[in-house]
Amino acid sequence: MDILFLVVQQTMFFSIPLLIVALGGVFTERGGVTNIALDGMMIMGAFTSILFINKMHGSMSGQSLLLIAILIAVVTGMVFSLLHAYASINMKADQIISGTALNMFAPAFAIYVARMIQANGVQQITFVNTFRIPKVPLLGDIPLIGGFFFRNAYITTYIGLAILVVSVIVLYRTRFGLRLRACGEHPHAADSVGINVYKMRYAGVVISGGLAGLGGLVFVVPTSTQFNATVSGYGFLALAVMIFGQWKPMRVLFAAFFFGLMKTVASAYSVIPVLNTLGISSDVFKMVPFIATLIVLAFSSKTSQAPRAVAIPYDKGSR
Amino acid sequence: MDYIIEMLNITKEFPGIIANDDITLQLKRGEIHALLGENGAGKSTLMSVLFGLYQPEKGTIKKEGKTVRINNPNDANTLGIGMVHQHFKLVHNFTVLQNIILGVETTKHGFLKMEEARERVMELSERYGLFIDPDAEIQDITVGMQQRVEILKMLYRDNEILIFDEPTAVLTPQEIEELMKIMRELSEEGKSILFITHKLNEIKAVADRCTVLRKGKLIGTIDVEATSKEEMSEMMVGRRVEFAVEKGEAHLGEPAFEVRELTVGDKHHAKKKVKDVSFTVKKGEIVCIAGIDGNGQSELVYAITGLMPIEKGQILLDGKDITHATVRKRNRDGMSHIPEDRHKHGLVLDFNLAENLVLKNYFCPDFQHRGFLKFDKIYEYADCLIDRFDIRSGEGLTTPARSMSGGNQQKAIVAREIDQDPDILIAVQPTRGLDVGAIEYIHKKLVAQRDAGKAVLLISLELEEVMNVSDRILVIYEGEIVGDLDPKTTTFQELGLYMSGSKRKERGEAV
Amino acid sequence: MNTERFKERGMLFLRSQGFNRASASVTAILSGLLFGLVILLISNPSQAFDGFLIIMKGGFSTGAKGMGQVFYFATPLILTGLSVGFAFKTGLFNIGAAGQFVMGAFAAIYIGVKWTFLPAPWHWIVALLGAALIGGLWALIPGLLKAYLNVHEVISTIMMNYIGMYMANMLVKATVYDSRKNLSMITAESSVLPKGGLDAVFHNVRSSGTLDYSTVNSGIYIAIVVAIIMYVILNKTTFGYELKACGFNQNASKYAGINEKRSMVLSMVIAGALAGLGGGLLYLSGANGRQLKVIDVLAMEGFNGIPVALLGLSNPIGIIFSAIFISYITQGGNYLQSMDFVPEVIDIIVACIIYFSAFALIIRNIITKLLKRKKSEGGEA
Amino acid sequence: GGTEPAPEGEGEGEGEAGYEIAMITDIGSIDDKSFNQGTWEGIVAYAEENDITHKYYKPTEQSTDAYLAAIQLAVDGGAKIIVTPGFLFEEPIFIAQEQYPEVNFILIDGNPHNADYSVFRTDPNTVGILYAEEQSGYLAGYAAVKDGYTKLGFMGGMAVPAVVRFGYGFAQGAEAAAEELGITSIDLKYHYTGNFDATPENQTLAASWYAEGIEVIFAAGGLVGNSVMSAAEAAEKAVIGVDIDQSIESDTVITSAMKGLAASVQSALDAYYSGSFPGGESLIYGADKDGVQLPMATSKFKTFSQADYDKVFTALADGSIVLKNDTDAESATDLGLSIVKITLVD
Ligand SMILES: Nc1ncnc2c1ncn2[C@@H]1O[C@H](COP(=O)(O)OP(=O)(O)OP(=O)(O)O)[C@@H](O)[C@H]1O
Ligand SMILES: Nc1ncnc2c1ncn2[C@@H]1O[C@H](COP(=O)(O)OP(=O)(O)OP(=O)(O)O)[C@@H](O)[C@H]1O
Ligand SMILES: [Mg+2]
Ligand SMILES: [Mg+2]
Repeated sequence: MDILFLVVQQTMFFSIPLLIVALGGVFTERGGVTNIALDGMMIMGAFTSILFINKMHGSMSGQSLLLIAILIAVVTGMVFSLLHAYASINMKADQIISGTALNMFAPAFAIYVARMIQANGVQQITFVNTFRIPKVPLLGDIPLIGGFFFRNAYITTYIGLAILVVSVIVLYRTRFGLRLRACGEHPHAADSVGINVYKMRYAGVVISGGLAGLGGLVFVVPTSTQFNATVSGYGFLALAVMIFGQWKPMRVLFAAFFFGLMKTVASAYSVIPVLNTLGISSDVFKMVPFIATLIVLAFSSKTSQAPRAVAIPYDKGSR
Repeated sequence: MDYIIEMLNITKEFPGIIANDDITLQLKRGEIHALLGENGAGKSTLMSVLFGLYQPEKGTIKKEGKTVRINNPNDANTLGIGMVHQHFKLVHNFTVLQNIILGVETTKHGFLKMEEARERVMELSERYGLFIDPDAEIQDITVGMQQRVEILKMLYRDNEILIFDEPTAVLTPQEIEELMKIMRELSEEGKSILFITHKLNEIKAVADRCTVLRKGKLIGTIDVEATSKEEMSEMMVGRRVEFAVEKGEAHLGEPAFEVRELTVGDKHHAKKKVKDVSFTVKKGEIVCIAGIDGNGQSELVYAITGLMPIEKGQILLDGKDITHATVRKRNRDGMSHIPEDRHKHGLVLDFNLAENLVLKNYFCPDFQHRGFLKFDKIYEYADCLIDRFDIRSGEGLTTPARSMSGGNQQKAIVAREIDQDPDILIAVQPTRGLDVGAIEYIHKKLVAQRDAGKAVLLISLELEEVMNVSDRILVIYEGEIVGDLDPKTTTFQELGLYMSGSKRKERGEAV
Repeated sequence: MNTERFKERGMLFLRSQGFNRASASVTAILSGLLFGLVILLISNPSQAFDGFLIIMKGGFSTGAKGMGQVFYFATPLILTGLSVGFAFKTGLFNIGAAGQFVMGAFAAIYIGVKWTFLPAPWHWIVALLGAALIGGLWALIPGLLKAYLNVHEVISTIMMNYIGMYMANMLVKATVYDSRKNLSMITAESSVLPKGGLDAVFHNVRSSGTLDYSTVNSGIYIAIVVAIIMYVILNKTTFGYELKACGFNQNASKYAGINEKRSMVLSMVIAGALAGLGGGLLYLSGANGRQLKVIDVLAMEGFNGIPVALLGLSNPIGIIFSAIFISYITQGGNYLQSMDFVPEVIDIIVACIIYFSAFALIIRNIITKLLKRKKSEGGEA
Repeated sequence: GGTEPAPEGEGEGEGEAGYEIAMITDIGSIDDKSFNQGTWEGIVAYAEENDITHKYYKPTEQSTDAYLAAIQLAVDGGAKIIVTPGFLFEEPIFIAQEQYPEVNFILIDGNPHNADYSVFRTDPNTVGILYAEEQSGYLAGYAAVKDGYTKLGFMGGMAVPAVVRFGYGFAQGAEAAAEELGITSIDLKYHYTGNFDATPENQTLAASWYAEGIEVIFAAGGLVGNSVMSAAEAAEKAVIGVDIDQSIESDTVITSAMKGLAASVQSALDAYYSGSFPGGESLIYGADKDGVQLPMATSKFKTFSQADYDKVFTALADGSIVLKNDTDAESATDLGLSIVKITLVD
């Protein structure tokens, strides 16, 4: 039973940041701007917020500290994403180039600043994790469910799920969502009905930046005690999850959990009955999540299609 | 005078071209005002200026006598100006309803309130007989219905000035008829309409006045009642245009092309797109497949040309079975294809003109040696085609196809396909969106092809073209051939009945 | 008269697309460097200008050997840059160069260690072919998935990166493992790429009179030749014409009778073979060169190919220059360590250069306008 | 110099260019919680105390040539003595000691040899320093079992000799303590993670072990420890740190299997500056030379006392306890232990 609880809890640690960042990807791509800089934005968000936690350690702790850190991560991601928005919207730049540049910039910047401001030129930023909720009052006592979702938990998990719900509503139930999607499919049509395509695209990119920044923080907090200017390529995995989820929030949720579960199983196989006796090398287990994803994709991609105008700079005059 | 809109001395330049040169256009309240001009004359540009998509370098726009600034479509909307664009501006994976309300959504705290909108849309739809399915996605509906969606979009916004940019280019005769009726109703209600078309019949049918442009300049505004079609076309082109296609008797030869019991399925439905279609095209004959859009013409052509798999049947070219041949093999065996969608199939927009002109034969010994392209030969050949087919573009053979005008893109495709000297030329709507001069030219080419003893299969939605050009008409309805008619003995009326499925040949009748 | 014509030629060149594009890249580079200077000034004002000079001196900072190192590090960059750039030109985004690269590297190492029965030139030639083959195979899977099952190549190549990384680790451990170092074994002498005369140029003379050789070897020749071949394929052959046509418009390619699925798979395979070859070239550099590290970290060389391709505008010839440039400036950044700077400064500068190169389109338009104005002025004069 | 802490290269003496003591980092960063960091701390401590310029250099890649290039950069930068941590420097130093006879080298964790291991030679300007990590691991394993832990885990970064020695020692220490206490069975899960990084995968692995009942994990893989600590915090279990005293990083760290990186570097530097450089020698720092230890002051043992520690430490130092190390067994299961049941997780 403990193992089962563990698998579910650990799955959250993989899935929630992937979910949040992939949803960010959905917003930017649905608005027509591709953002391969999600990884860099995660790094930037994690960097500033963890630096903040590091600095505030002693004077603050617990959920209030985490909430402020979340705010900082979101704002950092948003500000950083403006660089991408400016290049790809105002300057009509190749969005892959701009994204690649930001992906290169973020870790270099994080290390550079950390070394400049920390004693002894240390690049890692350590933090004390005071954010774990061992057991959510009341809910944690519910049999099964409590063990799965309300013990050894983080508020970020619930924030992530809340973001999913909000994303679904925003994309499909609001004026903003309708307009954003129009800009990603047919910006000329949007323009001709008086929608400011540039503004909407900015919004999409900035939302993705905020969510990616948050995702960076959410990724680091439960799984380490320091930040080392990397999110282990999870920004790219989030991109993959977004495509896997066919640019639709609920499918993204499925994709994130599928991948997260695979990752957990592949990492925890040594204590999972059946798997631990197979005598298969750990390298094979490590490959499993990726192979499984490819197989699922092979069966589910036939009708998958990216937003039509994604990655194409919007130019009023072009036809 | 009661002018609702006045565009005074408008000048709009694009790099290297003055699209509108000092043009004045005055629209009376409640009138239908046609705008006529060759391809590239500047009609769309002028309307885009009025709609706020472009800012003119010079000139003023007045509404009801007051000078207004229209900086973007939003401003236009506020002034009650709506536009149906030449190329529909609809989001393909949105529903009809979503497309209609986009930009003017009714919301409560930012949340969409679709029910109210739906009621209003259905009400409008009923009032004007603009039948639509509000929940269908744009990508699943016919062009005709898309057109209705565009019109509903304008009506939903309560616009009083309606701009129609070539709305009829993609419609069937019935749909055109319907549209004319709606336009008349709208003008009777007091709405003012600007109507762009290349078809003089339509102007004659609905317009009160007509402004003619040529090469960006204003030629004049005339009273439609008092002007003949010939006079109008002369104003537009600067010379006389032949309307009837001059063609002599057909000299029929051996069967060149044969289709036997061809059936094409549908990915989504059990219903077949094409059902047991059989016909023959003889050498020296132009056979036309007429029908309302969406009755299986596209699928039939895709199946014949190898772009779509078939379920059953047989295709013979010059007696040889090519049912399962590759596209390349069909082309080499003498099949040419002017496709329906020039941007999807006809051209590689990122290649230049020359590269596009050899798209079907870059691999021939003339143009390559051991896998290396012979660019001098390619350019020579392209120059020759550009010359012969009068393909106009900014930078000659190195012009990126993307930056060419639609008409010239079409000419490039026609040039490429006809120059293959095909045994069977499959031409799908070869003149869509072209001006009369260009249409005349392409029709002549089709007839010349026939007179050289080649077979031509024409697929067209335009009755005029069908009647003028073809030697034999096959009518397609819901994937079946329901009529085999002789244009000389058939009336428009009768053809229309076949096309709408009200009349059909007896089963077993020979085709 | 003659000078007139010369002038005209000159103007023609100035207005040519190639020049226009190259000048846009150069402008981006200059802007990026300028930004780098600002960062240097912020981090350590007293040494900023000296530091900047070192960056500009790049590989030359340590004489001929340093330049040799520039070419050595440029070699895999050219190949992975070509891999990404070639795919770009044919409408695909190959983000999987890392996996292809490491699998190619493994193949080369395996052959280099085990197939000692092969004599000298053949041994490294076969090892390189093996690297290209395995790299190509590694890209074949995403290619097939894309062509026949509509799986987006970005996601499948990302997955293949990780699978490749673990696979290479596993295979190295099973076959050519030096457990004392946690590295792959050193490949046989016969499999090491020859110096190809480069040692005669790229070396320094120590005070003791002995020679200090650069690591560079004939891999750089191979990289340049491959780049030229790619250029010819893309621009001069029917095969390249077909691949590009498919990249730009699949439907039109099918209409034109091109086997568009086959072309797509081939594009991917070629891209993979290029990256794999890059892995082979890097890891066949002898006992003092690289050995494959058995660690769960993606090969950075694969990702570095993306900026190289982008800065080179995906043009194979442009990629040669951009790879050498990035290698040059990275070497400069390495020498920057001799002052009080955080070494990551150079990464920031390269990122800025790439970022500004995203503005190339705008810069290009400005240049075109300027030249046009000059032309009309010249015409009036 | 030495007036104020600065990131690097601090203490630049007036009139004299360059940096006298240089360190070349292994490919990891200077703060890898492992040999790079320990070595650097030793250098900084000694240099600041004696007001000597110092600096570290990062090679461009992990290859002999690149390491040699970094050494050259350091020599050009005025280095008189160069410290290189990690066995990967064995070949570069083998070459460099001959190339730069006027420069001295301190090679941590290895002895110079050529590419195919056929020639081992340490020149008079070089000293090789190895550690008896198995003794350090032994202390940790012994203390853990003595302190009441019976379900143990070992997570090494990669199976390189130093890490292997830590692991073997850990198992042998546990066996010895169990024997003394009369415990009949100790479980030991044994795994190499394949990297030296903090990753969610490592955290998950550790969390799963804790969930399965493991009480303490010896994390011998640099930043891998941070992942293990994170898992331990959640599970309220214990961690044993490695190389340096890691108790400040997390409350879950009950002790650390230290090796005296900093101390040995300091003593080698001191020897150099006092003219008694042990050139040509290959030193092994074990308990006898205070090369290994547990930081008892910061350790959180319940029952294991300073006296217990001193006793076993002395036994190691005087050679009465002899351990098997990486050259004696192919795998941890070949150590011939009877009480400790090793489950290899491959
Ligand atoms: N966005 C643009 N950029 C550059 N030139 C343009 C642009 N739009 C139009 N033009 C130029 O303006 C001229 C007028 O174009 P316009 O689209 O108004 O013609 P039109 O009369 O609507 O023709 P058609 O009958 O084909 O629709 C064209 O010759 C074209 O060169
Ligand atoms: N964006 C552009 N940049 C440069 N030249 C252009 C551009 N758009 C069009 N042209 C040139 O302008 C001329 C006319 O093009 P345009 O598309 O406006 O005609 P059009 O009225 O739309 O004709 P059609 O009815 O054939 O579509 C062509 O020579 C074309 O090459
Ligand atoms: Mg027009
Ligand atoms: Mg047009």
